[in-house]
Amino acid sequence: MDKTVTDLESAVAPIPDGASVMIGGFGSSGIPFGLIDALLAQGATGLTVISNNAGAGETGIAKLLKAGRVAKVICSYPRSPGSIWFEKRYEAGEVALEVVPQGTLAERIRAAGAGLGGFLTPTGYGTLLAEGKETRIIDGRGYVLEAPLPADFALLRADRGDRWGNLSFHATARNFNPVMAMASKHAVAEVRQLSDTPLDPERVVTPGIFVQSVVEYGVRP
Amino acid sequence: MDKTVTDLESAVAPIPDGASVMIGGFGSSGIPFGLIDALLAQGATGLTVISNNAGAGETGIAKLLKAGRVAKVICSYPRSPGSIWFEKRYEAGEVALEVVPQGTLAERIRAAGAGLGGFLTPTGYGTLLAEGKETRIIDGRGYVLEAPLPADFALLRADRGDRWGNLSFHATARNFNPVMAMASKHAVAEVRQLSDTPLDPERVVTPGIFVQSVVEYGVRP
Amino acid sequence: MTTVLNLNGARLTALEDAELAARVAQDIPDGAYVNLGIGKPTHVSAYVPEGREVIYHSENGILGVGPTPPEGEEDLELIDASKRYVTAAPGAAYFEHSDSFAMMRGGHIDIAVLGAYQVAETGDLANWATLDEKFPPAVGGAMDLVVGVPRILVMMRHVNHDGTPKLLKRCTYPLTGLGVVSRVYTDLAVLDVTPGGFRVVELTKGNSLEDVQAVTEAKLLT
Amino acid sequence: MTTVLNLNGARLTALEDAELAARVAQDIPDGAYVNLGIGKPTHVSAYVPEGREVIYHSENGILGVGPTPPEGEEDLELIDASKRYVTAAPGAAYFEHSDSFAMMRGGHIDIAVLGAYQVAETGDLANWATLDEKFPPAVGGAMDLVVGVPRILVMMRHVNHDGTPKLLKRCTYPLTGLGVVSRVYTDLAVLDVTPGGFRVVELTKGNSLEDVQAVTEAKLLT
Repeated sequence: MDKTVTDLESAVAPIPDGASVMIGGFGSSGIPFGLIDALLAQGATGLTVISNNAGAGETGIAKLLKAGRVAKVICSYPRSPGSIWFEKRYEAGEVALEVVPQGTLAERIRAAGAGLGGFLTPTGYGTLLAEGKETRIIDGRGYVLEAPLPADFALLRADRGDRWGNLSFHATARNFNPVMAMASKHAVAEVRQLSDTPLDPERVVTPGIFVQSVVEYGVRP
Repeated sequence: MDKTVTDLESAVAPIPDGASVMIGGFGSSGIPFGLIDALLAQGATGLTVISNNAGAGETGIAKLLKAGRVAKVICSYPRSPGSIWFEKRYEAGEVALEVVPQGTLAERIRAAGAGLGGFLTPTGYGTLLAEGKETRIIDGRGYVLEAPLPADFALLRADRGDRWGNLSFHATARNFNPVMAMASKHAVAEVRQLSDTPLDPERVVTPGIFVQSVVEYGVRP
Repeated sequence: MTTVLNLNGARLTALEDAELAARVAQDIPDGAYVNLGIGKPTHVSAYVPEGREVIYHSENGILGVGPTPPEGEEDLELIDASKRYVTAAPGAAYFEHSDSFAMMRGGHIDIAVLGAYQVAETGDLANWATLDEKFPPAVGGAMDLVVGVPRILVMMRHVNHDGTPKLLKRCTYPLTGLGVVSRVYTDLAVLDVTPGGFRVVELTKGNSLEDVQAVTEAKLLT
Repeated sequence: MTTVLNLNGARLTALEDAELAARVAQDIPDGAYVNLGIGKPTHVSAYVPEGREVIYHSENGILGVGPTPPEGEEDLELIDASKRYVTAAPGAAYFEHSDSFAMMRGGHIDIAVLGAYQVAETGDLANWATLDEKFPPAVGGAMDLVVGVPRILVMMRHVNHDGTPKLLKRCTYPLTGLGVVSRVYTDLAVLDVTPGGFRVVELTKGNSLEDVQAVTEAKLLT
C-alpha cells in the first residue's frame, strides 16, 4: 500500500468542476496552502468550499474566491480581518454563504464521517441559525436537529505522514483536518515531511483509512 | 492544580450507593483492576455499571457482581467466555441488563460528554434492539434515535498521567476510557505511571479537563 | 481434507474450517481494509495469498493488526476483538472506541467477514441472539459492522449440528441487520445474495446443486 | 485611569479597557477552566492575581494556553482563537475541533468571558450579528460556548458609541443564546442576571445608581 503522490498537481487532479471541497485550517494554522495553490492552477470551478474561515488577504481560500472559482462557502466565520475577497464576492452576490456555528460545523462533519444520520445539539436553539430546522425540547432544554455534512474531497495540512496515509499534526494545526479526512470521499493530505518509516501507532492522529493520498510539501508561508 | 491522589481508597471514596459507574476496558485490556478492587472494598452497592463487558472469571467487574453490588449492567457483550458471575446473577433475576450495540454504546457515551441531545444511527434499525425507539427514514435509509448516556463516575485505566489529569494510553487499552472520561461527572484514572513532569501536549489522548483525579497503580494482573 | 455428510438423503462434501478460511481469503483483495469477526473469521488472515497487503481493523482500537506474537512476548494491552494477543503491523494506528466505530459505521472499511446463525435470501443476517431466553443476549459490534461496511461476507457451516438449515427464506432468530449480507461462504457452497435470492457462485467439489438445495431452505438460483 | 462620560444628563466614571479586564480577572478562581472570547476578553488573563493557576481553553484545539511568545520565537502553527501567536503552558494538550467543542458544549469549561453587542435582562446575549445586511454574518464558536459553559461573563462598554444602551429589556439584534449570561462587567458597573432582571453588584467608583440607570434601558435592581 502506497498512498504517496509525488507532486501537488497530481494530488488535486481528480477534483472536478462543481465538487464540494473541505479545506482544513483555522486562522493561519493547519491550512494546506500548497494544495490550494495547486487547485487554483488546476482550474476547477463552481466549487463548494467547506472550511472554518473564508480566507484572508491574498492567500489560501481567498485566492480561489478572487479567481471566481467558488460558488458557495459553508463556514462559521467568513468575516475575518482582511477577508476582502470573500466580502467582495458576497456583496456582489457571486458567492452563496451558509453560516454554521463552529462546533456544529465540526460535529456535522464528524457525523458524516461516522455514518450518523444527524444529531441534536443545544447550539443555536432559539436563534436565527435554527430557523427552518427541526427542534425539540428534552428535559426542558431546546435542541436543534443538525444533518451530517459530507464532501467529495478534503484538502488537509499535516505535519508528518507515511505511505499508509497515517497523519500526525503540530500544535493547533489539527483543528478541522482530522474530521474532514473522515467525512470526505477523497482526502488529500499535504505534509511537511513524508516519513520513510511508519509513524508511531501511538502518535497517529488521523489513521490512514481516512486518507486517500499524501504529498510532501515542506513550505509554510 | 494537582489532581493526584495518593491511594486507590481515597480515589473511590466519593462513590455512593446507587451511583452509575462507567468502567473502562475491553476484554482484558485497559481495565482499572485496582480501582475496581478498591470499590469492592469500599462497599458501595446498588450500582449501575456501564462497560463493554460484564467481567470474566473472578476478576474486575465479575468481583462486583459476585459480591452482589451491581443492580444493573449496561453493556454490549455481557456473555464472554468465563462470565459466570454475570450469568448467575442474570439467571437469578438479580441484575438488570441493557444490551447496546458496541458502537452505539461508545457514541451514546460520547454524546453525553459532548453535550448532545442524541443522534440518529443506522445501527440496529429493524432489530430487536430498536424496539420502542423513535426511528426515521432519511434518503431511503432507516435510522434509530439514540439518547446520550452519562454517568456519575468513571473508573479508567491509563498508561501515564500528570497532575493536570492528562492521560496517555498504551496500545489497545484506550478503548472506552477516553469517552467515559468525557461523559462522567467524576472520572478517576488509575495510571501505570504518574509523571512528575507534564505529558507531551502532542501525546495527550485524554485532556485533563475530563479527569477529576489520578492515582498511580503500577500493577496489571 | 474435506469430510462427507449424509443429510436429508443427500451425500455432501464439506470443507474443513481451515479450507473454508482459505477460500474466503482468496476474495480479499490487495489494499483492502478488513474487519474479521470474532471466532472462525479471525483465521482468514492466515490464508491471504502472499503479496497482498491487507489492513486489518479490530474494533477495540487498532488498524493494522499483525500476527500473533511469539509465546512469552505478548503485550497484555495489545489484543484484538476476539481478545487474542496480537501485534501491530507496520503502518498501524491505535485509537479509541468512538473513532473505531466511526470507521465501521462511516463506510471506511471495505470488507467484514462474520459468522452467522442464519442468513435469509434477502440478505438479512442473524448472528447475535437465539430464541433461548436462558442466555443473556450479547451483541458486541456486529450491528455496527453490518450497517457500515459495504461488503459483508458471511462464513459458516451450511447447516446446524442437527441438520436444520441456516440459509433461510426468512430468519427466525433476532436480526443483526436487514439486507446486509453480500456473499455467504459455507462448507458446501459459495452463494451471492442477489435481488432474486441466493445465487450459487460455486459448489464445493463433489456437491451437486440438487444435494445442496436439499439442505437449504431458500431456493438456490444459478 | 478612568474617563468621564456625559450621557443623558448623567456624569459617569468609566473604566478603561485594562481596568475592566483587571476587574473581570478578580473573579476567575484558582483551578478554573476558562475560555476567553476573541477581542477584549483575551486581555483578562494578564490580570489574574498571582498564585491562581487558571487553565485557558482555546476552541482551535488547545487546553493550557500560555503567554505570548517573545518576538521571533513564534510558532506559526500555535495560535489561539483570536489568531494571536501563543505558547503552551505546562500541562497543556492539543486536540482537534470536534473534541474541542465537546469540551465547550459538554459543560466541561467552567467560565467563558465574551464580548457583546447587547445583553437583555433575561440573560439573552447578542454578540454575532447586527441588523446591517451589508456585512456577512460570522458566528464562530460563540453559540457553542453559551449553551455549554455554565458561567458566561460578558465584558463590554455599558453603552454604544452613539450613547444608545446595550443593556436592554429585550435584544434587538439576532441572538447568540437565550438566557445564558450570568454576569455583565461594563465600564460603569457590574451586574448579575437574576430571575427578576439585572441586579447591581457594584458601581464603578464615582457612579450613582441613578446615573447608571439613566444610560440603561433595562430596570436595575439592587
